[in-house]
Amino acid sequence: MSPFWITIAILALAALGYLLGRSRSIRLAGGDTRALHSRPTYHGWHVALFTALPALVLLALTRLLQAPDWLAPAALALGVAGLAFALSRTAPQFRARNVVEQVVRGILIVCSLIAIATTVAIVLSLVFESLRFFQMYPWQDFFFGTEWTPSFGGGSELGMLPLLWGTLYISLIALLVAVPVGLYAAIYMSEYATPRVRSVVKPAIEVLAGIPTIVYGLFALVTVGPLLRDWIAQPLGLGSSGSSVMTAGLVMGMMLIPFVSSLSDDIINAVPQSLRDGSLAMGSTHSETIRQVVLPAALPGIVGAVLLAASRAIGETMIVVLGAGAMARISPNPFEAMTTITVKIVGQLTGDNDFASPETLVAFALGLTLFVMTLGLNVLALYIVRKYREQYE
Amino acid sequence: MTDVTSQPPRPVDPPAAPARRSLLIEDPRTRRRNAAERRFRAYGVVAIALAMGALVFLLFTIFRDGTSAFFQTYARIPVAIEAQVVDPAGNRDPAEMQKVLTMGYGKLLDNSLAAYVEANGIEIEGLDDRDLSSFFSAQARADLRNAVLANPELVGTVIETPVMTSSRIDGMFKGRVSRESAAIDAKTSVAQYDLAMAMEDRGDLQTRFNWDFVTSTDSSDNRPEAAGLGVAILGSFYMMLIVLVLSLPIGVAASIYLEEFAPKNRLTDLIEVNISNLAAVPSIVFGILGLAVFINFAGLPRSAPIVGGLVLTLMTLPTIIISTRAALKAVPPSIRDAALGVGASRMQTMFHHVLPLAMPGILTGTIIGLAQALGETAPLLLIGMVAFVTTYPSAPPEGFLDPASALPVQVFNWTQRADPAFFERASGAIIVLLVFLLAMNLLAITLRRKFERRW
Amino acid sequence: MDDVRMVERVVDTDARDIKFQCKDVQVFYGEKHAIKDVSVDLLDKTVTAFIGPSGCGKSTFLRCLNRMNDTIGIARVQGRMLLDGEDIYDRRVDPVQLRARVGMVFQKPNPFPKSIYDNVAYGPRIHGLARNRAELDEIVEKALRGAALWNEVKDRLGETGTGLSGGQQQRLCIARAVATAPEVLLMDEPCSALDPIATAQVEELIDELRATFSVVIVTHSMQQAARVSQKTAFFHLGNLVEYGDTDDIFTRPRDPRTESYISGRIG
Amino acid sequence: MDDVRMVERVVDTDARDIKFQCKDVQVFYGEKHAIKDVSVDLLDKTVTAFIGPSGCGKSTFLRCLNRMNDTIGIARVQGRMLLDGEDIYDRRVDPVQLRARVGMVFQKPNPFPKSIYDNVAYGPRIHGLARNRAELDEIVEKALRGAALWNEVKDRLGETGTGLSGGQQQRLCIARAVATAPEVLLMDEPCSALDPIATAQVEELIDELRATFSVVIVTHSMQQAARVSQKTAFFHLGNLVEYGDTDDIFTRPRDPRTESYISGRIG
Amino acid sequence: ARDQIQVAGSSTVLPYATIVAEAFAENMDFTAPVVEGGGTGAGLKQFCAGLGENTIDVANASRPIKEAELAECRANGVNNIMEVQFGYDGIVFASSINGPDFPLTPQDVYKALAAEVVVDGKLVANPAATWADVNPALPAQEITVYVPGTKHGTREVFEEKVMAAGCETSGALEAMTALSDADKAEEACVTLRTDGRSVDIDGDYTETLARIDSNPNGLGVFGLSFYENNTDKLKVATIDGVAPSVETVASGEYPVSRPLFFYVKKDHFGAIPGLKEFAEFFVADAIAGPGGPLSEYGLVPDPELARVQQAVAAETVVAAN
Ligand SMILES: Nc1ncnc2c1ncn2[C@@H]1O[C@H](COP(=O)(O)OP(=O)(O)OP(=O)(O)O)[C@@H](O)[C@H]1O
Ligand SMILES: Nc1ncnc2c1ncn2[C@@H]1O[C@H](COP(=O)(O)OP(=O)(O)OP(=O)(O)O)[C@@H](O)[C@H]1O
Ligand SMILES: [Mg+2]
Ligand SMILES: [Mg+2]
Repeated sequence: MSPFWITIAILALAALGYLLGRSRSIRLAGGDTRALHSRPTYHGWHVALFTALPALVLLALTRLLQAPDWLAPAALALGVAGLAFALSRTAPQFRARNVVEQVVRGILIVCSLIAIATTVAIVLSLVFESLRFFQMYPWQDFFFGTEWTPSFGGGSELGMLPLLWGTLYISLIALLVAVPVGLYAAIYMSEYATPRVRSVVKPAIEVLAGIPTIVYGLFALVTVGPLLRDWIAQPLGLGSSGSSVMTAGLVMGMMLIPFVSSLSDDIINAVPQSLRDGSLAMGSTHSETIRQVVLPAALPGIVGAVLLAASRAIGETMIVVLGAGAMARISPNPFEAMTTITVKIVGQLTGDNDFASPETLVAFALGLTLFVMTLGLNVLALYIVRKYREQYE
Repeated sequence: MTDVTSQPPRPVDPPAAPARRSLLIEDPRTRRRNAAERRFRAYGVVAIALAMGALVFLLFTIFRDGTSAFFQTYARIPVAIEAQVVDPAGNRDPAEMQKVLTMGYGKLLDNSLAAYVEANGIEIEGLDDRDLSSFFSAQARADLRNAVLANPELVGTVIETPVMTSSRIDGMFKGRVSRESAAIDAKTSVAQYDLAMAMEDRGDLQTRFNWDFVTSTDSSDNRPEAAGLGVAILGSFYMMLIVLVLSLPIGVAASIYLEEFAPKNRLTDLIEVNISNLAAVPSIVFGILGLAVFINFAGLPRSAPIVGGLVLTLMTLPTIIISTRAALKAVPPSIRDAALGVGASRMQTMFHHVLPLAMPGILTGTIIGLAQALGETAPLLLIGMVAFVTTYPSAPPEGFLDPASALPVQVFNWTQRADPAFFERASGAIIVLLVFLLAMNLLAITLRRKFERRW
Repeated sequence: MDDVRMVERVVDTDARDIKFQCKDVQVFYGEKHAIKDVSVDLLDKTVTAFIGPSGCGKSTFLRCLNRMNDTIGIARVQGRMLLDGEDIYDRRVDPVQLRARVGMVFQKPNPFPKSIYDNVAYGPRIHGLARNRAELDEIVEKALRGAALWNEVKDRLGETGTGLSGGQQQRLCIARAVATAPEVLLMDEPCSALDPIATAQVEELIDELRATFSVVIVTHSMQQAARVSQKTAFFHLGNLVEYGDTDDIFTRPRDPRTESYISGRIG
Repeated sequence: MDDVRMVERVVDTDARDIKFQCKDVQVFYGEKHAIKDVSVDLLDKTVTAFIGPSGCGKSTFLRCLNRMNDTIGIARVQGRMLLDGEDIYDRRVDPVQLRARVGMVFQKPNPFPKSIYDNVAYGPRIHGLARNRAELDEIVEKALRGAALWNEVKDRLGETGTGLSGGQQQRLCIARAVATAPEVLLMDEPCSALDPIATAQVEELIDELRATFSVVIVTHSMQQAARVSQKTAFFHLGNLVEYGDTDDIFTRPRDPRTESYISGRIG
Repeated sequence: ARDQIQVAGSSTVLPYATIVAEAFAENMDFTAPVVEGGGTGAGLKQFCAGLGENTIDVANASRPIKEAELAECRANGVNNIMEVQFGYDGIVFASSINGPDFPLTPQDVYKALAAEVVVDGKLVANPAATWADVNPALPAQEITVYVPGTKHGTREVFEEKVMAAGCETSGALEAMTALSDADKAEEACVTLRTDGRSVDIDGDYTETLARIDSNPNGLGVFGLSFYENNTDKLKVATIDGVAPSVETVASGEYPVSRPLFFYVKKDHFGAIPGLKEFAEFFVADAIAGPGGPLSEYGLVPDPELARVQQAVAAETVVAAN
């Protein structure tokens, strides 16, 4: 039997266990479920969980550790044993609810640990290669270098500051587009628009998040870039580059609109009506109510949405490659081509360079640096939210 | 609004009766405030208009460039299966016949076309062998070969079957190739153009809807006209299945724990920050992770949807967790009190009351997270899914382990190819991807509308 | 127990202007007909009490008076309501201006999740009632004193309003409404969560306000109605059963329903 | 106005068991010391009234009795509270089970945004109090009748509970709490938004419940306290000033603070 | 067990590899190979990660494997590697079809794109603004050149065969060596200007093409095959008077080209069905020879293809040193 079918079998067994546990508890209570400590459903779940969980864990382990094949059916046996054990425990005074809730709680904890495990794994998968990089390339030059000129023959300058600058610059512009537009769109949808309009507009805007970034990239390259160059940059004498921080930022901002708008819309919608009523009854206009009562109450959620958008901005590649170019440069002029850390991570990892050379390994160091930096940014955001959070009711 | 206005304040002490003011006449302050209100509202309209405008524009370009990918031009001419070409040994032995490669079948088509031209009395200046041999798609040869090998009876007969034309011929009927561009195009010629037009006049060239674009597999740079999305759609479907089944429950479970059950201390703060930080990790780093953990450590195969699905799950989790937590936070505490007050456990409070109220936010997170996962290429790069795959993965569960590509991968690959015909295909693939996205989100969007309420 | 602090106030109704003139008002919540054909004239510089069994439509009618029903999607209002002779449901009327003139205290206290100070200062700020911080401080203090809350919160003005006790929240909402200095103040059971002393203070405040404004108060306490109001309206199942001088209503009710409600009184 | 329906009930305190034994209870909200050193024994099959000025800590103390304060992050509870001799703050105690036995009606009505029926049926459902739908229907009807809401909502049980009037919501919450059949029922100003008739009905319900359960009720109405309770506790600034038989408290208060609160009574 | 061949590596080789894979699957009784791009470095990294089903069988490369990479391979037990050079890729300069002709020399390109040039015995920032500034024979058009980014192998070839060559022939190398030392001078030869006249392209040739579309003054660096597929949009520049074509590159007349390779794990022969057949099929005359589908697509066939075929048949591995 393949692991898949064993899984199915275990799940079927668990379903059976649910029915058995349920009916057994009802029978033990003599048909009067009020005599039970916990509802029959909980007794059912208790049996189902004890059937499925250990068996599935064992199965996963055998699969992961590439244990001999006969161990897989053993999981099924364990499932049967669990079922028998749980059934035998079923009794009217058995605290099935508490047991089930403990198990569920355990599952919840495991789920939140996945996030931690992911982080650990990411750090681990970055840190060794980064160390190798720093053995080949001085860290001072990496962190404080203002030149980014990798070359095949070695002797590259791999200073990250130009990339950092580009990252911050482009993300900033993207957020300057996405946050106001997204927030105003969210406000309009949740506060002004009729339900009909909202139910159409909201999913429509969400489509923006689903359009592959390459489409945005091409849009930046083919449409926005030349437009900005011909109508703004050149007349103002700010350069004649077709790709620029501005192009990438604008287009990326467009993509990020739904991140801000949809999430904020939900949060704004969750602010209790009584707060709005309170403000409106004081003779404040709708917009005053929104600005001074609704938005502050929705702040934590909105900050979360903006952070998510910022995160996407930092992690985006395609739009930057096509919209902002690949030139690592520090310049205040938004109409010049620049590039970001993420682009260079992808670039250096997928290029033709020797994979053991600092030119490739620098990608890992960049990844790690970015990770640490965004961590700092998030700590700051958490602090801000804590400070200004307004808990309603 | 701490602004202190020039307007004399109404006396407050003692509250003297204010002068009668008409409700129908705005006083200056109200006028100003109402103007601000209108501006604010206008900003909202403008914001929505901007977003919708961007959407409409993008969709317009996508559909403009991509619709033609769903159509394909075929020729209908008699094809003689000449025995000396396909069966040089002359013994109809399939093993022997197999030695004739697809390239060899080109001759059949060339000869048939030449015969057709002659039979119909088409006279075109400068029509040479190259024009004839590049008239049909390389795929047509392969199809022919497969047909002959499957049915050796055909050898020596003349069959009439739709023959796929090459991308340039196809392009002539989609406005991509004109007589002028044909003149300077190394891959076609004016003579070929005239021939195609002559054939069309006779009704022997037809452009029709091309289901193969949706169902067939990718093809190499030499035959853009044959490239299809079948494998990519399956691959994306398998991956999204995994992502949905894993990321939604895990994400919601993690959020519930962190928001409702976890003690509030340094550790949980750390976890919280950590999760938002994961959202900022460039997606390719998840690819690095997937390669290390799922392929090198867990021993799962390369290019397999299961690995892609797992990586995308990890990538989607932060989005879902962040939005779910925000939604949980927004549920008023009084609801929780009410449930706890009648003796519901925290778990029951959570699942019976708070979660349903947080559902819109959770679904939004899911919609956005899945949209992002569906369109992502970079993390698939390192786990081998940005690949040229020409065999369909089998049905689940084995199919999860078979090589497959994905829709965004196909878009990404096709936009990089040299033949301009692939650009049209890439846009077509985006249309399919959007349809896929909408289909995937339809349930979530309807559900969300059901759950939305104010309290 | 002697708990009736009935002050005989000389009320000269005819000398007063009509502030609110309501004619054939109907309110529907979707299908539900919540207010049926109510016509009533509310006088200026008068406290009017709305009494009636729970669910009879008092709050609904009150919310019509400053168009707060606009915020309930399914609510529909018909009929004419004139404030100083102007139809408040006229298309040209700006509900914002209306609500600035017709303030409201809600049945469920709904303080903003802001500091106590900001809660009270909210109205004066948006209406620009204070020229500077000192004036604003003064307004806030006065409003809080009026609502009998000053002593309890004067040391914690910066704390959030939602961390107050139920009764404190209610008084905060009263202070918030008073600070805006409206012409008409609608109060939906403003004393329901207050102890007797605080209630007395709020009633005093109402009495003070009456000098310049009109006040409409919903209450379930017949005693309170008798104490503070000059006019009383009795609602029943969406109908305005009886409206008249408070004394008359309580001593000589004309309608049998009023009679039975009053006589069945307990609270 | 004769509004005192004072029924003389023969109360034999000693014969009753102690239900709740509270010893040196302290509650802090962050820095704020909200309950100071309160010791009190609440009796079984008795209605105990908590009275005191707004903000004195009545709700806070009430919420301690079923550990609802656990949900307020900054609240800390110290001291011992024994329910039938068992410390409810013991680590081994499951607050869920505790709350199933000690039900609560909150000061601000907080119906679930679900149908009226589901609001009431929720408790019985999770506690498995009904074997089938018919039984559940019966429980719901009985609870709604008890809370004097049945007639108003019997035709709209499927409508959402948040669309009710303030008083209706309050009664819904009472019905919801009663339907769970707790041993102790904590009611935080259950009649504050109710008209006299509904109040009378709820008081009747409380009296009924007393036969089997103990009830703790917070009220600002001295009359109500006098009418329904056998024991009264007077809180002031976080202190339990006086606790004793209701008659004694109202007729022979020992503490001057009680005295002055009682005599200053109005509402 | 895996029954399809896994190929990864250079994106320049990718199109050829897919053509081969497709034909291979069509004509042989093996499952279609899975072909990935990802870059030479990434391909070789996976190639050298070890033996077994979870590693790839064939790595495509647009440059020979480096010593360090070989060492890593060996360290991971990947010892028997076959190196197959199957053809060349020509690198061309092309501009918008509507623009003027560009008869370039490496010297012109060098003078147009070098970051610093020697003027009157002194190093100064490159002052050239139009091609006519560089060489009066060229059109007076703004200099904008789209050059592959530093991650591309093409960049290396461009630097070596165009910039360095131009630097030398123009005499700038000599002049700069005189100013500083030889190493610095060589580096200066291949350093491109950063004032926006030379634009790095991190994407692929389609991006370069799109940029020329949106800026008709631009000149782009392309692979020969890419140009051949887009002759209706691009006009190719001659180098030293030679127009690039499969023939001129094969004969060596056209100077800018690079060899293409793939590497095969001999140890996977037998374990992965069809691996050896695939390698042989790749370099078969019918595929990689002149007139075959690869050259039809733009590959310059290796003039010594016969020798390569023999080496593949004999399973010759890269010598260990
Ligand atoms: N969540 C909280 N955070 C901080 N302080 C609080 C909180 N809840 C109540 N308090 C304070 O604790 C004190 C007691 O509050 P409590 O709600 O127990 O009063 P109460 O006796 O119920 O008053 P009321 O009759 O007005 O409801 C008050 O001063 C109040 O401001
Ligand atoms: N938002 C709403 N949706 C539907 N019905 C409503 C809504 N609000 C109130 N109702 C109904 O309208 C009727 C009148 O409600 P209203 O709130 O005006 O009563 P009330 O007189 O204020 O009662 P109470 O003294 O209990 O506050 C009630 O039957 C109530 O159920
Ligand atoms: Mg009401
Ligand atoms: Mg209270």
